[in-house]
Amino acid sequence: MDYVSNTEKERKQMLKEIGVEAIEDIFNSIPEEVKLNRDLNVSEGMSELELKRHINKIADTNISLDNYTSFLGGGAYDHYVPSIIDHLISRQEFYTAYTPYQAELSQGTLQVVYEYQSMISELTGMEVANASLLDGGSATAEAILMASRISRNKKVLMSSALHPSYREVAKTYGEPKDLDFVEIGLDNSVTNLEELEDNLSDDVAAIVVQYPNFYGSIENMKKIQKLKQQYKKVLLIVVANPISLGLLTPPKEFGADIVTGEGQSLGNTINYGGPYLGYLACINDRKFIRQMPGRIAGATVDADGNRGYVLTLQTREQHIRREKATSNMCTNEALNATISTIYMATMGKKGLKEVAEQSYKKAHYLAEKIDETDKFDVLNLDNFFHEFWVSTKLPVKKVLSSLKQNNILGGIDISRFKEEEGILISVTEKRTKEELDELVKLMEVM
Amino acid sequence: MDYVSNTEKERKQMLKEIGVEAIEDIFNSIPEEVKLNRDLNVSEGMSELELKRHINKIADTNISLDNYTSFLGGGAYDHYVPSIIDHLISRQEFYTAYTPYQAELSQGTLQVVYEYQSMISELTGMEVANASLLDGGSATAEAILMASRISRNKKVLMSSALHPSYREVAKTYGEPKDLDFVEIGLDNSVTNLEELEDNLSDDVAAIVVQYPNFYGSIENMKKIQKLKQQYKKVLLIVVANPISLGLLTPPKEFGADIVTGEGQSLGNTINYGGPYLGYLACINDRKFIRQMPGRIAGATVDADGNRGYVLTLQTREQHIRREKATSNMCTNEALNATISTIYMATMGKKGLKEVAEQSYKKAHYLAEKIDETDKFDVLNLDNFFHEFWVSTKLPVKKVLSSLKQNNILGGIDISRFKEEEGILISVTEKRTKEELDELVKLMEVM
Amino acid sequence: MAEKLIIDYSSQGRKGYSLPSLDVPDINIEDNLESEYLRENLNFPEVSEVDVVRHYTALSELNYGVDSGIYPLGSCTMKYNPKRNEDIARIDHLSQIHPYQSDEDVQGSLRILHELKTDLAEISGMDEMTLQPASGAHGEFTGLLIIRKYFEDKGIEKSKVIVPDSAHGTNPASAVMAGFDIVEIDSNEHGMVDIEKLKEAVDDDVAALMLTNPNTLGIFEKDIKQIADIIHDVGGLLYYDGANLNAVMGYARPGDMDFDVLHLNLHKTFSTPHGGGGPGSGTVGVKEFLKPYLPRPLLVKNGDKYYWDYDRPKSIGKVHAFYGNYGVLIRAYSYIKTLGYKGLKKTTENAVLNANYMKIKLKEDFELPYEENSLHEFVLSGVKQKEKGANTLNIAKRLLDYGQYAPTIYFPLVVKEAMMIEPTETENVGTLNKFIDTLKTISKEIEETPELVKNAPHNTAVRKLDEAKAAREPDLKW
Amino acid sequence: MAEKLIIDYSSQGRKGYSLPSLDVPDINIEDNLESEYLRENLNFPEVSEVDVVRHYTALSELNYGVDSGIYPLGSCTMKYNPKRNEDIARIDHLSQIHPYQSDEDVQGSLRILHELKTDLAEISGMDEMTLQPASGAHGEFTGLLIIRKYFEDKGIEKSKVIVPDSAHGTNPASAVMAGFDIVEIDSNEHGMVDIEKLKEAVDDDVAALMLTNPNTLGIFEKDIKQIADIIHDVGGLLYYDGANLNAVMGYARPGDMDFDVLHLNLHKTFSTPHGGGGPGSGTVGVKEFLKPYLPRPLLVKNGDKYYWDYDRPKSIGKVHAFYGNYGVLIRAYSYIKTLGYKGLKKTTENAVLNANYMKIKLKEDFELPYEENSLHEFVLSGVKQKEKGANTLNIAKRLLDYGQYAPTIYFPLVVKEAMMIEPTETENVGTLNKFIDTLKTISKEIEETPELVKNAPHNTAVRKLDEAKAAREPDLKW
Ligand SMILES: Cc1ncc(COP(=O)(O)O)c(C=O)c1O
Ligand SMILES: Cc1ncc(COP(=O)(O)O)c(C=O)c1O
Repeated sequence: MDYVSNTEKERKQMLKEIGVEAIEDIFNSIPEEVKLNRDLNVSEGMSELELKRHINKIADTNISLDNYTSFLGGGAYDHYVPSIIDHLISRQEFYTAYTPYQAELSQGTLQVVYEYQSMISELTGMEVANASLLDGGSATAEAILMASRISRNKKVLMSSALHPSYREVAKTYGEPKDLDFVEIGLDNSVTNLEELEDNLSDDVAAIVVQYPNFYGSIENMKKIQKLKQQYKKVLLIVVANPISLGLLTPPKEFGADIVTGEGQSLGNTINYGGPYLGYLACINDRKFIRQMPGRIAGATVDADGNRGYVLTLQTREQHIRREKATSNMCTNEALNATISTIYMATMGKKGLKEVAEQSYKKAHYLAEKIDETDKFDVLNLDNFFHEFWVSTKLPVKKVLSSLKQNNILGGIDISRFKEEEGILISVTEKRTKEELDELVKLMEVM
Repeated sequence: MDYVSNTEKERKQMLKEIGVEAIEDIFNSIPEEVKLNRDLNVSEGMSELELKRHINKIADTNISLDNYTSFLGGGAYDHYVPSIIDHLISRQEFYTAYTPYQAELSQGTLQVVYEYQSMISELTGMEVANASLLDGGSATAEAILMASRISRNKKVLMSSALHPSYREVAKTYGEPKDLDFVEIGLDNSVTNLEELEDNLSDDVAAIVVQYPNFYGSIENMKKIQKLKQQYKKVLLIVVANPISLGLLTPPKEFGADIVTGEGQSLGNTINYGGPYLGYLACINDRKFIRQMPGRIAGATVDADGNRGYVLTLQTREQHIRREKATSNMCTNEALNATISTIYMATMGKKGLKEVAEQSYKKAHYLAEKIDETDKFDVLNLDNFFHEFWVSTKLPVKKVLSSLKQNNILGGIDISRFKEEEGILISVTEKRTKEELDELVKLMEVM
Repeated sequence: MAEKLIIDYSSQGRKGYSLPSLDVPDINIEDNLESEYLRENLNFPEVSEVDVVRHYTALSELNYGVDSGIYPLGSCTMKYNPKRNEDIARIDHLSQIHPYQSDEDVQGSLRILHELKTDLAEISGMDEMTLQPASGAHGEFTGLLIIRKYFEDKGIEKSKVIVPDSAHGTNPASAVMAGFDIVEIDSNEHGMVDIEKLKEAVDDDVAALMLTNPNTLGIFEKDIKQIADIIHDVGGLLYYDGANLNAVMGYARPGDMDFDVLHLNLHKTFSTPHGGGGPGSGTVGVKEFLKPYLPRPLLVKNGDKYYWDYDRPKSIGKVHAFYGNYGVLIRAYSYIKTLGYKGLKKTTENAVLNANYMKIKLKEDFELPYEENSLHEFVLSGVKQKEKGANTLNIAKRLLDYGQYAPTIYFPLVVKEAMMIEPTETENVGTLNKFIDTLKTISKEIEETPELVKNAPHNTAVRKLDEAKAAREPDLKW
Repeated sequence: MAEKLIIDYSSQGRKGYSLPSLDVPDINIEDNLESEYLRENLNFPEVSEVDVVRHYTALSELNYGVDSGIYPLGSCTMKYNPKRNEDIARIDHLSQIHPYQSDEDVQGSLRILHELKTDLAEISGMDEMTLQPASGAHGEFTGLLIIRKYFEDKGIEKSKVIVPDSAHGTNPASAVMAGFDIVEIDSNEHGMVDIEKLKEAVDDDVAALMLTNPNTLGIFEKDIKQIADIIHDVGGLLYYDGANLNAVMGYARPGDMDFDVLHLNLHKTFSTPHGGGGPGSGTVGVKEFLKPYLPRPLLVKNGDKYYWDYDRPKSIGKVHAFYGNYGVLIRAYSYIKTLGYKGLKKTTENAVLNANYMKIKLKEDFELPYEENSLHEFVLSGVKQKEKGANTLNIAKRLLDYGQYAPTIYFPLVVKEAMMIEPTETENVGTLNKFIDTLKTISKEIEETPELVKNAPHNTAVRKLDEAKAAREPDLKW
């Protein structure tokens, strides 16, 4: 089937009015030498029934979180998503709209963005947030570029406890700008602060740490703040899982200049890694705001003096500034930001805290039990949020595949990132005690 | 969880303004003797996560059409339902609205009803349709009561080829009105017209036939029309599957006075038998319209002369006429009527015909093949629409359960209605040749 | 704002559907079917999928739903319809099952239905339930047929059903459909059944009294036990119209008030969506002695297994071709399981609290014909306002201008210029105050600029519609 | 119509969520975590589920979507977003998969992704694709990094990227992010690349020319082969901005026009919804010789198995933490499978037909700065109207009063008072005529009552908004 609305008769009539004979004639401006003189080698079209049959058959070959218990995290978390979210974002007015170019017919989107910015600011403790970036990895990269523009420095001290893929994306983005990335090694499961201290200097653009970090551990933010404060120009970028901020002190209080990260955990479906959303917030400093990437919504008044919302501070952006823009951001992750806004509103003051606390408590329950087994140790048992690092002498691949036979996705094989070894286990509020105990039972007898 | 919005604090404040101390006090008007002085013996509440887990677990014990190939029909058909329908009726403005009491804020519902009435009229060939009744069974019963009121007769000649359950419902409804039901027997798979003729007289309220009938056969409507025409007061009620009318001549052309039936096949999910919708349409005769049960929408103008829609001819209805109403109909099946309206609009002129034709052709393909097998005969091979009557010497229960082991729901065991024997097999456009061939292959080796 | 008819989007040859092409050998239907049975023309719209989506989206925008704001229709219990119940009703393994699958195929669904009816019986204090009736009125009809059948079975002839003047129109209409004659009795000055008049009306011919409690004024019939005795003394039965169950859940049970038969409106108390007028579910509950008369089939649990029992010789028969509005029942189940017994009670408490709060506030401006304590709803009269030039209908229409739905009006019939207000528990004090303020504003407008109110609505998609013309010159299809 | 902020619905203690209660033994977090790491306060809304549902429903009503009507934003390809693709993207077995599941767990999804990239490569004439970029601009950036890496790998130093003045703002912005300097070249009087100027601008330092074809005026750069030669002759590469692919599917392929790298906007040509600004997908295609530089990991098929190949030493690295906007990719796959090759071609034909039809009709009233044949979009100028007192911005706002969205305005920069109109193929002649008539009406209004147009919009939820104030006094959160 297709989605063409004109009938054959209408097409003929329209061609007549245009003044050409056949439909091919309106393509006459394409020179023959580049015309495709054959059919595309793409399959025949399908009706809806065939399409659904076809795709369902393929989908059924996947193993999914629908019938496997997942302890996978690493930046993509299986939290509870309230049912109302999908109902609300499925309203066509939200999901089929374009970027709010005509503000007067886009107040819905614009107010949502304003609410999103407000709650992201509150959550991180920062003062200004943008309307979203593409994902946690690219947002981290954009934050680093922003810091480099502000500080006019090129050296970036990046914790090895920052998500390996975020580091890789940051390097991809930084390379053309000649950024000099120094990776600060681990001290057990956290950033080696001595090494950090040794590398600090006035030509550092930014320190980048993750909070809680990739291994789930909570960095010594007090200490990092102190180190940073010794150098005026050095910015502190904190990459934070927003769910953890339901429980943890906001990065601002540890001197963060820019807080960024992945917003997926705020109500977004796991979706094999995307679409997610990068969030980014900074301090209220004109120098910072002028360097911010991405769209920003602001409140204003209309011709009658009534409150309304617009996209603002656009002189940072590509459609106005072209090559002088702070970033090339155009399409962002607006619908995911809408999801996260509704999530934050629904969970609210108490709910977000409860999600964080339950995740914390369940993860700690599980970690204790795993640590008590013979063959497994939790490396960061004394310091983690809802994700922890398990080491074992058993071959990790075997451990995970034996768990999979029991319908459990037991965690991330850390060796996939070619740096460290072990299993990264993540626990959200969705996991039941029964599921945790089952995992322990299986690990006990390995 | 619950859906109470007031907080404890607000409740206290409200109680204060009402002038009572505790919440229990506002129930003081309930005498102690009838007060419940214990907790209800209902389980504890659940959070959404628990609820979904709980219900999914139960649901998984069902065998469903989702992974079984179904040849079940008998008044509930597995036709293709275009995806857009659920998207549209899931707009809260449709599904959470009440009966359109305030027409000015309910033009959406009212116009949908008007469109529904228009298309039901067109499909059946009739001139006036109501806004829906509760289901095919009760609609048939209401049609009979209506016919009896119009003709002032009590005798109803009801074909035995009318759906057994519709007959039962009709009798339930007719009993308090002292209707005298005469069931006209079968002549092979159709109504015995001689018997019908013998029972016809001027004191007959109505002839009730199904078209196509319960066994899938197409009644000799020409003949029935002729018989009926000999008696001026006798009305002809035709119970029709609306999908079949994409292919078949509308009942009106065979002299039907009232056409009624089950609208499920027009886009409604199979849903274990409900919610479905009864439709009912009649000729354009004031006497008929005055006796119609159920709501009717009509077009009118507003104070500025613009077109708009209202519920009309309400002097037939219970909220105006109370004990003198034509029926007690209040809540009907509005959302199902909305579904059917969108279905009819989507399929349109060509689509409905194609659905009917494909169902017809696939059913005939299958029937021929089954008839060629050793152990099975098709009793109405020469005359059926998309459902046919298979007889066999094998025990039907065994046949069906062996098919079920092959993930096929092979049809209805006709003996469940305690009248006839055999298997009623229904084929819609959704069944593929592969599925039909698979069924035949299994039946061949039985 | 007006939206044309779907047929007016039609363009010859346009298509909005897609089907797989025929995969069996094609045949010529004319070879099988006489030409006079082959339809010649079907004048249906020819529109694209985009046309359909836009048209019905546009129509939806002309509607007001519970998610649009307060919906204070008295007697209708327009509470929030939880989205999660919609998800659950769409689970494939629940919705994609056929009514003629064998009981063993669908044990999961039968378990749900059985738990539901058990819960409903407990909540209402009855002994057995049928889930077959598809609406409140259908439930009334079913319940009255049960009463009829019971007397028939016992060989007792009774022809009358007593209905208070405050009763809903479906009550007398259903009783007549069930073959009874109606005796209407007036309410007393407290808005309750007049015991003396009741006694006068009662005789051996009375089969039943139909009552809702609290009644449609929201007032609890405190003499219910006495009323029950009066009816039972002449061998009659008590029928409970469950439309107002939201007022008493966890506080009182119709069964304990000696009602013998009742129906519950799951599309009211149990939050299933109204769908613009339906579907609903009017499950019927009875006391033990009436169980034999329930519609066929009855859902039975035997050990761990559930099945439909058709072997019920005294049954009134079927009132629905299948088992009732299953999809609605699933939603109600989901609702009850979510709330649990505490949530149900809290629901009732807040429904009653909200109504009482509104009553206190609004009686400052509107006449309150019955000062009696009321529960989940209350009825005001617009007589004062009418004298000043705008009646209840005008007030209702003016409310629409403020983007809020109107109460039920001109019902119950015992109150002049009635406005019957039922906020439900899912509103909070904020939305109540907004509605109260609007009504007070309108009352002020009536004093200052009555024409404004009389000519309302002004801001809706259409202005006031000419109902007389609609009835006089019926235009019922395109 | 105004809707307050969600925080303004807040009431202390109100709850909109439900979680199972903690089922593991409770612990005191303070025992584990120093108090300075424990958050003290989170000033989030405290609202009920009903509040949330109503608030965001109300906000949605202040928006305009594709299902509301024509959305003729030039360069944005706002076509109908098929509902069935939404269903498919929500299939549990497709959406409930974690990015760190092993490849063997998710063969179904990998197959879909592989088929998608194979189809996209065929449609665009490229040899290999990455699905990682999450937007058009992200794709540009990725593509330019590939070019950069290629030259680095070959040991060639090149610093410049040529961009026509009609290019989209993301083109120069992306090139700068990728470390290049921009050389802008003017278009000629036909709205096309000025070959002479191009020749002048080209030297050995040119790494790439970025072009969309048809260009943002909707005009096909007929000299594309010559342009390609000019660039290739100095060792530069040709980058294709695929935003306008809807104009040529099945008729011409960027690969055959000698483009070396391109991105495709799946949220334009391939009908995935824009979501109010995102998510999108800007998949990047390259010719064989650039394959080594594609982002890691690359999706590879080996026999019947699919896997992610990380072992790509020359890769530019990752541009996304995972694999890109998978959910968007699923929708695009569903779209392509639905249409098939015939449907894709028909899509393009009707997109071009619709645009040409509108152009013919509208050039009667509006200046058409370039008379050249155009394809799927065209650009008018509002200069005539501006002289009469209402500029293009006013016209755009006035369109909103008529319930229709406005075209892209003031872009491309080469046209004064530009109105860039792209109807797409999912509109039919009926909706086109309605839009044409409205624009003509507005043009008449400008002659008769210019103030009406200048002060537009009048009927929208808010009137014209003060953007200057917003920028001057930023109010970016509550
Ligand atoms: C008091 C009362 N009884 C009965 C009914 C009838 O219920 P239904 O509309 O479901 O048939 C209603 C509904 O309006 C009602 O309010
Ligand atoms: C011509 C052109 N190029 C590039 C882009 C950028 O695409 P995106 O918004 O997906 O980043 C756009 C989108 O507006 C465009 O129209």
